Amino acid sequence: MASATADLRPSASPAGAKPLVRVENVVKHFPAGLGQSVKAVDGVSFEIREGETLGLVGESGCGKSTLARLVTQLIPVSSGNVYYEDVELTKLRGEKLRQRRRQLQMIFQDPFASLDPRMTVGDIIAEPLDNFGVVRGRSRNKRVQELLRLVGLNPNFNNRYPHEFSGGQRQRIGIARALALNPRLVVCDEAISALDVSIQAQIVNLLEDLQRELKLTYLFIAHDLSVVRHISDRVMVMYLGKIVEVADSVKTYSAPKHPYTKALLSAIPVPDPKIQQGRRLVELKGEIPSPLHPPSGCRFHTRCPIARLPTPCAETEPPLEEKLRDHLAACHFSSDV
Amino acid sequence: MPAPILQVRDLRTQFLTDGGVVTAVDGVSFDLFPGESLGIVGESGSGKSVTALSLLRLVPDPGRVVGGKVLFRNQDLLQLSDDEIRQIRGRDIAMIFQDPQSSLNPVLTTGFQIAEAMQAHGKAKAEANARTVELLKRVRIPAAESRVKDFPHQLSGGMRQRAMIAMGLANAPSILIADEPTTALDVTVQAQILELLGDLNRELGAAIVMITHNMGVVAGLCSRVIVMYAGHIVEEGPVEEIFERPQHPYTWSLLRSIPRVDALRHERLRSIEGIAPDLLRPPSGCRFHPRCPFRIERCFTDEPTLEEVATNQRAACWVTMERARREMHADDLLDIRPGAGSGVHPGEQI
Amino acid sequence: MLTRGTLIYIGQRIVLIAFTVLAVSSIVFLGIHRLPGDALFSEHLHGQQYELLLHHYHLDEPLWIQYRDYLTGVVTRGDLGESLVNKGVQITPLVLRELTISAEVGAFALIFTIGLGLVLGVVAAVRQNTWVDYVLTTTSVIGYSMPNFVIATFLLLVFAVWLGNQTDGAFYYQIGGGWTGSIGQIWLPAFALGFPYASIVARLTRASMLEVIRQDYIRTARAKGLKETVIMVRHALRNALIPVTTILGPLVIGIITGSVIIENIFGIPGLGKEFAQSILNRDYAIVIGVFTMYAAMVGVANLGVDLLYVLIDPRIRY
Amino acid sequence: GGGGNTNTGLAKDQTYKFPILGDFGTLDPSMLDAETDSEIAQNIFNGVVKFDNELNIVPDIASAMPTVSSDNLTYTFPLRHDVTFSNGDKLTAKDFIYSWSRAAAMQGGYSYIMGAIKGYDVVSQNKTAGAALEAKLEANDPSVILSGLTAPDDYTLKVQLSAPAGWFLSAAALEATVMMVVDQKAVKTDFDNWWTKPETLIGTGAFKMTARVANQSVDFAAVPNWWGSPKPTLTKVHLDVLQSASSAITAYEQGTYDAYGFGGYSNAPIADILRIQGTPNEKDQLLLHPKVRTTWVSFNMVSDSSRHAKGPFTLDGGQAAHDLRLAFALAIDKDKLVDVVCHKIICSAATGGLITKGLTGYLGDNADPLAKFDPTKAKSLLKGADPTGAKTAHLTYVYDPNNPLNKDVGVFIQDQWQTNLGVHVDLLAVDHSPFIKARLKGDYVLSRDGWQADYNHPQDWYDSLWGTALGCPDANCTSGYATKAYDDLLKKADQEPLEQAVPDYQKLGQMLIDDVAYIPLYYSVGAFLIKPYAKGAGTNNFFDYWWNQISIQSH
Amino acid sequence: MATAAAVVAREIPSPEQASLWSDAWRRLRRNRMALISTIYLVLLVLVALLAIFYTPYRMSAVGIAPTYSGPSQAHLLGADGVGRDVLSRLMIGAQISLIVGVGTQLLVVVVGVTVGLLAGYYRGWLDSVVTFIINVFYGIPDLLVALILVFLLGPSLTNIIIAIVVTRWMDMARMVRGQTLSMREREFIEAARASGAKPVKILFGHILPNALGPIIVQATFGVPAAILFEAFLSFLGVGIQPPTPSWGSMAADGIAALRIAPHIVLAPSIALSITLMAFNFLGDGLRDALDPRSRR
Ligand SMILES: Nc1ncnc2c1ncn2[C@@H]1O[C@H](COP(=O)(O)OP(=O)(O)OP(=O)(O)O)[C@@H](O)[C@H]1O
Ligand SMILES: Nc1ncnc2c1ncn2[C@@H]1O[C@H](COP(=O)(O)OP(=O)(O)OP(=O)(O)O)[C@@H](O)[C@H]1O
Ligand SMILES: [Mg+2]
Ligand SMILES: [Mg+2]
Repeated sequence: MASATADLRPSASPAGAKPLVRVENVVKHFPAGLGQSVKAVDGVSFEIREGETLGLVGESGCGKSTLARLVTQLIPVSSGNVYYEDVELTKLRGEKLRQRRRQLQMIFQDPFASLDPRMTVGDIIAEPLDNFGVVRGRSRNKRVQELLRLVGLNPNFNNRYPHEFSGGQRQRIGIARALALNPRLVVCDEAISALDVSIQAQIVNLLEDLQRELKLTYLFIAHDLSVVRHISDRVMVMYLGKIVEVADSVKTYSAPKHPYTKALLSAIPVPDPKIQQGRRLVELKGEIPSPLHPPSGCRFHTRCPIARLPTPCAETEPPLEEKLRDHLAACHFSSDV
Repeated sequence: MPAPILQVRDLRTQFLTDGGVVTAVDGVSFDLFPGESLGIVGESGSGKSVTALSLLRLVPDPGRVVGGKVLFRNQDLLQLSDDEIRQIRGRDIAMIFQDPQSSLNPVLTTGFQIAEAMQAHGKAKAEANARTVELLKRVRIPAAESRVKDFPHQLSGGMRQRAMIAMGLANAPSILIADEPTTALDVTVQAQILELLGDLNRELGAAIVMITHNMGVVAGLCSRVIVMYAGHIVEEGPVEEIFERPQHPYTWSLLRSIPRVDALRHERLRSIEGIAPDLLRPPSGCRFHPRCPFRIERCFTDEPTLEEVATNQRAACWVTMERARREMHADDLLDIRPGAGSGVHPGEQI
Repeated sequence: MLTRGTLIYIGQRIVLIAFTVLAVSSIVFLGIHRLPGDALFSEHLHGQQYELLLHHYHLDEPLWIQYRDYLTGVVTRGDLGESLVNKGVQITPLVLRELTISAEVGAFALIFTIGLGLVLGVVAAVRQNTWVDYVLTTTSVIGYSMPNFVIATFLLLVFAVWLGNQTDGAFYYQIGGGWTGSIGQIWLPAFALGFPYASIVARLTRASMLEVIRQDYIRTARAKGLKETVIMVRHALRNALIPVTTILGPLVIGIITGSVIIENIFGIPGLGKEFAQSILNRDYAIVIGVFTMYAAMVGVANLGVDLLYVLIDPRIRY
Repeated sequence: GGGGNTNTGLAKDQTYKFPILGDFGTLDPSMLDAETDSEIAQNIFNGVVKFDNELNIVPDIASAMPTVSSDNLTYTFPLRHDVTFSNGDKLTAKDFIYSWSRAAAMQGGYSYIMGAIKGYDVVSQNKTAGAALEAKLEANDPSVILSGLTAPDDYTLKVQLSAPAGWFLSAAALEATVMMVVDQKAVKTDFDNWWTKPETLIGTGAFKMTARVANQSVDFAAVPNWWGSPKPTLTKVHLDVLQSASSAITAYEQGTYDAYGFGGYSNAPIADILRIQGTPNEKDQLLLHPKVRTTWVSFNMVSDSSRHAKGPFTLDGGQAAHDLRLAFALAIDKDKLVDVVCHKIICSAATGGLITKGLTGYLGDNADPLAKFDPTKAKSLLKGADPTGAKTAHLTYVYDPNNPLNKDVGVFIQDQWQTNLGVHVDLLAVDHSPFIKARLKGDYVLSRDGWQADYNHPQDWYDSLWGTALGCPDANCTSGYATKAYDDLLKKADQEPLEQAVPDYQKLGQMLIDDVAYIPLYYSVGAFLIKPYAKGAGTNNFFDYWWNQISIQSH
Repeated sequence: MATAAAVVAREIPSPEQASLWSDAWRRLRRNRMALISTIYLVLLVLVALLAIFYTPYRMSAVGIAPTYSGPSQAHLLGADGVGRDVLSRLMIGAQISLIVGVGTQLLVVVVGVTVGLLAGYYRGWLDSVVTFIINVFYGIPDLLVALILVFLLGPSLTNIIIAIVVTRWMDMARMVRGQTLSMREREFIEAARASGAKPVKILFGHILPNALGPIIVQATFGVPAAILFEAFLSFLGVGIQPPTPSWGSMAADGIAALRIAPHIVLAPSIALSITLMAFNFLGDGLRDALDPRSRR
């Protein structure tokens, strides 16, 4: 199966934008006892272009966070390669990898769990600086205050502890930490999912502002499709460890080429009674299968409303291929969607 | 309009915490009509769940309902004896909760837990068991006959929530209170559950109280909506009116801070700055005033009451959006930091 | 409930127990045989005469041969060897007989511990923050802060000395007296053994009940309109038992350990007394034998706990 | 002690019950070496002669006292014709040859008391054991048969000694040890463990074992038509193995037992003795009887390559060391010791030398100057011998804690040295077996020491504790004390008949005193409890009275 | 609009927030039993310190009072079986108990925390080995192992401490391992790794400070356990060498005379029980005060 996707690199890149990160056929299997393994990410290839925001959506457990950790090399790949500007991250170890991390930072989901409760805000934000010995003493403090201001917090907060802050403020602290080393890529793993609606918007706006100001590249992970659509240039949809669709976000949302994307979109409630009460749900059969035993062929075939069984959907894995210009999908019958 | 089936008047619920008294629900009044589906929305901590729990006197320690009336069929539920309220629970008013995983007892089979709800209200065991299978079929659980014997951990999240709904419907209650029944679920599953609830509401005629913070959910399912903020009801009205013409600045801001799949992309979101108030020390006057773009002097000191702002629509605001649009050009407002509309920027706050 | 996985698990556990027992007895064997034949020594016996006696016990062989022979004996015949001090006394039957005596007291202590602990724990939890709760929780801290030998001494003092006339001071052990014998025979030793652990069980049960009572499914049960007693017994207690079960392993260890002292104080000729005695007598053969026995008992108890989990908690499948 | 009202009749149930505090180690006479074992075994086995209750040597299986040749080398014992084993086997002189040779070959703890018999040096070299040894014995293999033993006829036993030994008869009378007679037929069935089972534990004694549960209880029954006298009145003797002295005493007080302290467990806790003395209806049942046990402190007196202890007390330290030893001896208030530790009940001050009062060889009350308490002199001696205190720094007194008294004594003398000499001595408890072993290797500078007489002959003391013959200074010798004068005089004394030898032995005692070889502490007193109706139960300095003398009066 | 213009900016006062530790301290002080216990333990420490310089009588002085004599003016707690002053010995016994209790826990913390951190963080074979050893240890009665150990090593204060540490380290190790395992999955640890922290910094800069609360609680509960161990060993006669008294050995010495002089047993038994109780109450208080679940 792996070979089917091996040479499939998204070729659709807008003119001039060179890939910052290239992920090639990456696989991550977690051992799950009794010789079984969770196929969390199972042969995934894509690229993140410099300056863009790449959205990643999918249901819980489809492998989004795992992919994020693979891109930042917080966990090693089982196989496949991750390139950062032609440097093969997957080959780096120890200190070399650590140094490379300066350019790849993460913002985490849980604003309560992602800050060390025993450290002051100043120390949290300065931790990356300390780890790389970037600045010391007075200039360290200045940098911390600068970062605090950058994310919209009072610069005098640096001596306080995280528990004194609300969720949104904590998330800002997390963002400040991620920005401390002037990274180029920031991976936001569900960075807004735990926040209240009213706060979500603050953070989304902040992220957009920062991107503009600092020329950041984002890999933006969320299960809330509306937010992803709002913030992303391109959107990538994952299902059970595989990418099923990648395209410009407008295209993906207006004319999805994969039945799963379509179902997902139809399920999002629109906050407008006139529209929402008339919408039709694309009902998916059954439950999401276990990543321990993913279905054969197209992984989605067990729930797909348009699958033709058994051939080809249950037997042949559809490659992720360009269905329209710059619009990739992995479906045998994408034209039926 | 028929007579309301449930009338809540000036409900007040407090928690005695280490730090002091938290009035989580502070003078909430509303009516629920037979067969309708009422949405309660609001940010986390605004008192939605506590309101729901207060109705059935299920508020956990150290909380207690300190005032008000909950009139159900002309009896005040807050005055009933423990045994009498027990008779109402699950039979006349049923509740389902947010996390189906933790809301089901892990060591008892799902079927048993559903049947138990019926047995508690006098159904014979055999009959209850038979109806359990029926109910599971009704909530569209496949192979219901064999699923009865499954333990909760053997079901998926969606199925568990279906089972919870089945349990809620077991005694054909006249009111079903659903406290964020879909928050813990994936979108696709959430949509299915919502559809199921909508169908059941239509078919069974039970009134549904839908608690959620997702505006989309309200839009899809409810006919009427209550917006809560910091223990108060700030706005109430038919769902179309609220979405079309919100009158409270909070409702208005909330609706405009949500990115929509059907809206233009890269339109800047309008966030509500600041954070929800600490209920230990609620702000004076209107509780929303520290975050409100349209506040006026009066908001700092006087607490607004719920006033009729349109037919069937009431809001608690000294300004209201109608006036804000008129006087402060609200729709042109891009910078909605607090006080932006009034040209006032308070200092940073935590 | 015994799925294939569970059976495999039990098999693995038994192997682990066997291994532990083996490892433990080996370590004790090797550790102790540093000083071969100390037990045999006396004023009159030394020099060559002593060598001959060493030979009788094969204590003059290289350690690994002794060890091999010992293991062979244990594994093939369940033979723990012969006492060094009481010559000609076979250890296996001796230890088995003493085990039955200890087990009688131990079983009483165990039943008492669990029963009392559970009842008190549940009561304290249900009456949380009332004076009942305060009294019970405070008593339980006192309970497990009292070393069992202190409890035993107090009991002796009260029942044998101060109330000596009423109780006839009858605190010596009568063989075959059983639970109908003198109160010093079973009741008081069992109390002294069990009380500290009953306190721990009570505490654990209380904490666990409180935890469970806060759970969402208890709220669900209330919302269903179930009676409070049904909620407590059917929904709360069973879940609360899951963490309480964990203590059973340590409990058995505690009762075994406690018996070493309690049997001494009450003069019960059980395994614990034997252990203490043979350590002081340097009767290593018995020390090793008793210890092996203990390790096996603890292993079996822990296995029992694991199986109990399966019964109580359907989520657990090994 | 032992039974008040003699005028009442016999009780119906003639079962005598008493507790012991530990199971016996062995009942095989050849291996037996503990008092606790011999107190039981003496009722099962007999020798040619025995000590009577008053400690006179009288014939046992012998029909009369032996004739002794003029060179004191040949003892001829005429044997009774009516002696049978409990299984009915007739006893002949051959049984003695077998039993003694077997014991000599097995080299149990007491085998050395046969050391005077011709051929012992050969047999004691035997290396075979178990069934192999039995085979050799059966084949009359000279390597395992004492050549000094002959049986001119079935009822005459002739014993030839290799050198005169005035103590030989005393050794032969020693109850329940190597010179008791065993039944070859029974022994053969299980050479090492025949004594563990009632069926094969066969002796000539008045009682035989009927049941035994190890570490729990033992039962004995009178042998019907027993050959000796007095004929047993008791029909049964029941022993429970109890776990502690206190519970045994309680049980006795509750009426479960007829006696306490027998079977070698006469060291009752002082607290219980005090309590019983304060209980009016019980205090008459308390029998306190001196036991032939002396406790003293030993110094390490030799420093050489094989003795590790060294220390400031060695003989080669000359006068200074002598003075130090004397200072340490005089600094202990023995009367206070007896008062504080023993309440003047369970021991008495050892003022007459090492040999316990009441035994032949006792020097006489207050004859031992080392027993004096003279802190002033002690202090000045110390000052002279160790002016800087360097020699007496870091000393350790070692004791075995198995007898609770030892700890109290240790604590006491430590305090005495501290108070009266200003010397701090550490205490170290070492368990009994390793303690004995290390002590005999000369590992301790200061240690608890003691001896319990086996039989009433000074040789039992002077041969077993000091001198080159024993192995001193390097083997089997606590103090390492051995001088030429001592060796010579001991050799001479051992060969003399008793009357002649006693003054020589006393001179040996004086030598030890002059050299300050020990610090005398106390003589032990045994404590027993006997119900008034247990007639005939009692004890002498050495052993409990035989069970065949006991009867239960109706009560 | 006119009405709105009158508004003045006002800062909303931020609620005063205490730091985690002072918060815990405040909670601890409110726990009456914990407070009383702390006071008792402080007094006990003072008594133990005082005993270095002063005891009413020399604790090893024998025969200074009639043996077995009960409490009197001169000897407040009476005399023991060789006429020593029980009170003086009790004071020295307090020293021993505290040394054993605190000493072992210091070692246990060092060993347990190191092993637990390393096993929990690096997992793999190291963790397997550690878990296996811990499991084996859990399968055997620890006190009896300690008993055998002391017996083999010879009875002395050091050896007792060693024996207790050998048999008790795994509670701490297991707890720290568990904390580490769960914490290394927490996002702030991942965040630290993402921001380039080295393992040493993660272990000692992040995980350890966060596990400190449970470690302190566990150590506090470990102290009475160790004291109990020592008392147990001393009671069985393999404890500290006489004449140095330990509460356990004092009780054991007295038990033979229980019927004529119960004070000899009662004094150390009560002292021991109260001390253990105080540590347990303090532990309870600390746990309640430091338990992250009770905050929020
Ligand atoms: N460390 C791990 N060990 C074993 N399995 C893991 C591990 N991390 C993730 N998994 C499994 O891999 C699969 C993908 O997990 P992942 O966290 O990447 O999903 P996700 O898409 O981020 O889900 P969510 O939306 O819930 O965060 C899941 O089935 C998960 O159980
Ligand atoms: N057990 C409790 N102890 C103390 N305060 C509580 C407790 N439960 C709720 N509260 C308080 O009551 C307020 C309202 O809580 P409630 O659970 O009703 O919020 P909600 O609107 O349901 O929020 P969410 O969307 O998070 O469920 C909270 O701000 C909280 O401070
Ligand atoms: Mg994730
Ligand atoms: Mg809620």
